[in-house]
Amino acid sequence: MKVSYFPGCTLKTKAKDLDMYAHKCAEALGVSLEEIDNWQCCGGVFNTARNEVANKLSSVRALKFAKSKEQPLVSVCSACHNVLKQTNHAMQTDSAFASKVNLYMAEETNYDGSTEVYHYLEMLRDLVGFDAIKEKVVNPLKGKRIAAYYGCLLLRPNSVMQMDDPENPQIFEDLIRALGAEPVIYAMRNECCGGYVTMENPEFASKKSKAITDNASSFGADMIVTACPLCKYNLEKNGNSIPVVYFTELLAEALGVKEDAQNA
Amino acid sequence: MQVNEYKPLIVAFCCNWCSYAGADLAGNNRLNYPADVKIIRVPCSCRVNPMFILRAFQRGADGVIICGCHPGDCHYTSGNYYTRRRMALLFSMLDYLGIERERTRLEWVSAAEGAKFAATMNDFAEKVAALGENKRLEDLRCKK
Amino acid sequence: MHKDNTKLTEEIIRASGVNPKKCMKCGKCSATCPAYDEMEYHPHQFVYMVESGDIEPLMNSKSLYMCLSCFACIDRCPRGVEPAKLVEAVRLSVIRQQGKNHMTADDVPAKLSEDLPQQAIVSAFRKYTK
Amino acid sequence: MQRIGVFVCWCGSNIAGTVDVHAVAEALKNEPGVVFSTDYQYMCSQAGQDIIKNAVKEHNLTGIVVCSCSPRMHEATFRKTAAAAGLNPYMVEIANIREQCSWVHKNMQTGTEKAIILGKAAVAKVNLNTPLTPGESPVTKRALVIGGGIAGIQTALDIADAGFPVDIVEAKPTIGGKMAQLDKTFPTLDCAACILTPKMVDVAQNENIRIFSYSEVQEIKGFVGNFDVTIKKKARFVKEEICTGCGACVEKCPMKKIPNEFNLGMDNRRAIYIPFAQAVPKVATIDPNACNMLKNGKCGVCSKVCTAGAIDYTQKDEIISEKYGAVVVATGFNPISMDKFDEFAYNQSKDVITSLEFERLTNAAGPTAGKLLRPSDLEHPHTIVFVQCVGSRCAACAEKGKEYCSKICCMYTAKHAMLVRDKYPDTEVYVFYIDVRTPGKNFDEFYRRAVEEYGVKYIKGMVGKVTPEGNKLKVQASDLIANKQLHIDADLVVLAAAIEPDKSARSLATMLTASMDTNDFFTEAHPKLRPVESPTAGVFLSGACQGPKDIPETVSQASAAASKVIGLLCKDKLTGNPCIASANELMCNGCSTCANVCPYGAITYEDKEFMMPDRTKALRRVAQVNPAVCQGCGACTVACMSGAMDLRGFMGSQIIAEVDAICK
Repeated sequence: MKVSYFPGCTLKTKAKDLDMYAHKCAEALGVSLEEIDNWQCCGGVFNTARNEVANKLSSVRALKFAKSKEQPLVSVCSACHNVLKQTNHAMQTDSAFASKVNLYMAEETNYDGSTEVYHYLEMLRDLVGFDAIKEKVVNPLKGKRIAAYYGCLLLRPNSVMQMDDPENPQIFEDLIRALGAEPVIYAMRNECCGGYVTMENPEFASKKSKAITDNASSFGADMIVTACPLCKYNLEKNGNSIPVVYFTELLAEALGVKEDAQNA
Repeated sequence: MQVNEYKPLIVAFCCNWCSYAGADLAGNNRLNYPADVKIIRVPCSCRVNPMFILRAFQRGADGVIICGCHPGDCHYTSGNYYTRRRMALLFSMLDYLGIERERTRLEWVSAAEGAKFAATMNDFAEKVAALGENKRLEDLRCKK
Repeated sequence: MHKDNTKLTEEIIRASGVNPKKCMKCGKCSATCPAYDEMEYHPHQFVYMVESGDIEPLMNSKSLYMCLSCFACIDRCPRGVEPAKLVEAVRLSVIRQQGKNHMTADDVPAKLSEDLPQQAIVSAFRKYTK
Repeated sequence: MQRIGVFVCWCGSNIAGTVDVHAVAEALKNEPGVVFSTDYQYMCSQAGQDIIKNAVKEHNLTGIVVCSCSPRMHEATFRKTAAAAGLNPYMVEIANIREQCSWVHKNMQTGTEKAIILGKAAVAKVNLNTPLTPGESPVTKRALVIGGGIAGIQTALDIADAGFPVDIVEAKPTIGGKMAQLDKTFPTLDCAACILTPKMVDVAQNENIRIFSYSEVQEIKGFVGNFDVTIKKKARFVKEEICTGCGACVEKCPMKKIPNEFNLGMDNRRAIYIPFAQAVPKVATIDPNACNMLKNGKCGVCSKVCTAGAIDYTQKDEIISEKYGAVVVATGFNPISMDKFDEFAYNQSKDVITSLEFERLTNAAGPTAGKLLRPSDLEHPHTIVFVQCVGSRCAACAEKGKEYCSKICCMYTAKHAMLVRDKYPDTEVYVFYIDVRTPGKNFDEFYRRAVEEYGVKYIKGMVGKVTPEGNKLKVQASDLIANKQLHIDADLVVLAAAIEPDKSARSLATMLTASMDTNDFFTEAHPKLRPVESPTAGVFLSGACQGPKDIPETVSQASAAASKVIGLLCKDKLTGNPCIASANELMCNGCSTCANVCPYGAITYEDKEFMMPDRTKALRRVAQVNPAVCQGCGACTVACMSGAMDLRGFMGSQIIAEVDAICK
């Protein structure tokens, strides 16, 4: 299976391991990630204003690339996924916006929002299947109590993201179970870590992250997994020292390709 | 004042339970509206077959108005919803045929809205009169 | 009464796609907002103030830059009002004005820490500047 | 050809003041079919009616046109006059020349012209009138009540008191419904069991009432006065007639860990069980999904301990067929699922409960024997947060909540909060509300008492997030008046879940062809004037199946429905409205379009044998209108694509004749 892959700025710099493990795991699961040519940064957050066009063009380009290859578009970073998915949704539903975008793009074919946008997790669930992953696990993460941290970007706004129940998501927990570990369900798993406001107001962001890690610990979690580099940064920097790892790293470990990846 | 003596011919279909009673109330309160308006009583606005409206235009009517109960108040629960959909289609088709939109109207008049009935008829008659005679569908063979 | 802001209000409503009249004043947006304490005007006030055309105080408020765009208010609002989109629209109407960027490139070095991901800087720029 | 008489009324000067009545009578003389035309001062007077009667005889009239006031005024009068003269009453048409002519026009000339045209239209219509006879159908003098909650109980008791037999069909093993689960009732705070259980006993002892518990309605056919109903009495594996309800079997049953539905799963019951002490009928029921004997053939303890010999493991479902004249729907409500509202952590913490669960927690017969202990650790909670409108007034999310106000939550929450403060003054009680809605006798006073006398803290705002941590529930909420975000460490959070119609209502509505709204509440025949009748004749609505209701309202509606049923069952025969639809079988192609638009389910299809043009016989599917059910709206006549459907009294040809007469 081949999919188009949008890594995003952070995965090429501060979160190289998120990217590297994603590649290795995909390989192990028989998925080939085809990186989009000349991708540009998604912009980090989706601008919900309908009259804001320019900063959504990079996403449209990525979506169009995937469309030209007739592949689904996959990303690992929660922020990239959120921006791509929301942009795609706007292209589908807001015709005024879509026609403006298509004018800007000035290419022969218009883009209509028909690319399927998957987060890597959704790819694992919907395209690979958690059962298939379970079969490929060589190194079950037995005895580990893992708290999944969704944050906001994967789930909300639910009307667009449609990944899972925004208040009671299961996708991360199902993956954790498939890898042989025990998921820890805690209430703060879908609350915001403080996001980019960590630059403007670090004290505030640290308060948010602390509450999340405390809540996870209080339910007996050994570690937190996340899909987002900024979440990981906030939780690690401001949290209660509970380890925070990328889910791809965990996946690599369970699939037995972690060292392989590190040596690559 | 109108210069010529032109009087439009207007057919009004009124449902028995709301609009016909509303017309009666307009009468009780002596609220004037043009005599050009002739009312035909139907049990429910949904009894109004589009054919009746075409027939009226064919026979020289200048305007046709259908009055029913307000949405949600239909004596038969849902009849006026059928009317609303049917008339939306019919009116747009008539528009396409050149029967101006102002010549057809669907209005909700309750049994308590005598004043609304009179005002609606006044307004409708005025709009239709402004358009002049309707020749588009008239079948000259039917003229005496 | 505040001065006539009809045009601005309409523009904000149009750009955001939000109909503040749908609000039933339950306050769930403000109950759910993680940035509540950092805000001078809270999400439910945003909706009310846009509804009543009282936009200027919002434009001058630091609340604009505290919204995390976590969309919790959007998902949990029982009436589908989407307060975060209003915040975004008001913020844009400010930073689109000349010289009203909330952050400049010169501000960045002081805010950097060694392992701060790019994503944070990109997002902050997207949110704070034009 | 008709022989029509025209009678123009002066109505004193009411008509004659603006309309030249002689001219009208004169002008109508020349209309086709008219053989006699006259005018008189007051047609509706005895003398006026005599003129009509005499004219009918003298001129051998077959049709009558009265130009007078609105038919809404005197149509019935003149129909009676016609009948008295030996004419079919439906051969009368009224031209409304008062309300719609003389009273709204000032000028004699225009008034007269219009009156003549209206008269012509009426004559044109009468020319096409045919005599109509209302149909008659017999009435089975027995009522069916579906649902055995307080609504069904009250309706059944009232009907039975009037002397008619009633059957109650209840899906659960006992009647009593939601009210049996409640602790106290607002605004008087008497205990629900104390006022409900005597009524349940009354039902059991009433000779006119049969209870089919643990049963469901499988099929309903027929129409008003003549419903054929099939009821499935599910096997309870206990002989109802023999079981004494002693409970020995329950005590000895080894399957002890079955979640107890009656206590909403907060404690356990056995595989053989009696839902609660005052159950009616008080007989045991075996849960076939839990019983070891039924599943694996191993056990049989209950059979051994039953001295009455009531246990019967071979019992089969029983099918009962019965005829009824009227059907009352009383299927009630349920709280909605809290799965989609997990920001309140209902699925994450045992200490986040719904209000109905709270009722059981405070009920003396509940899982904690009436002591307010929180479910997780059976500790007494010191801080309780009540959240109102969970899923109610939720317009954004049809798949999540309900757009309507559930109506009962404000009052029961005030009740809960007050009772907690009364029994446990050391407990802090917060109520988060959007609006407090307390219209009802002594309701607002009750709510104010909770605040002023009992010190319940009402906060205008909503809870945004509940985070279980340690043994606390961290509640994050807004206080809109103080303009603050609150953080409360609570021990118990109670959610006022929206209520929705019972799931069985949808299939029942289909069986009854009774209409429902988008929320699956049954629709009433008229929202103001016929609130307890379904638009489908013979189907009546009782209680929350029609919309959210508290107990006083439910009981009044239940009695109202009963009185409507009694009114129907009192009749020996039903006389229908003759102005109903009928299908021309030769033109009908059986497409079902008419049946789909009929709001009453009056149209069915029948395969009939027809002689084809080539003289062969063939079966064709044709529409049949049930005259007892059709109300004569005419929706089907317009929907019919082959023009087979027509409405008696308002036939297409008649209306076209009127149009032609007006447009001449």
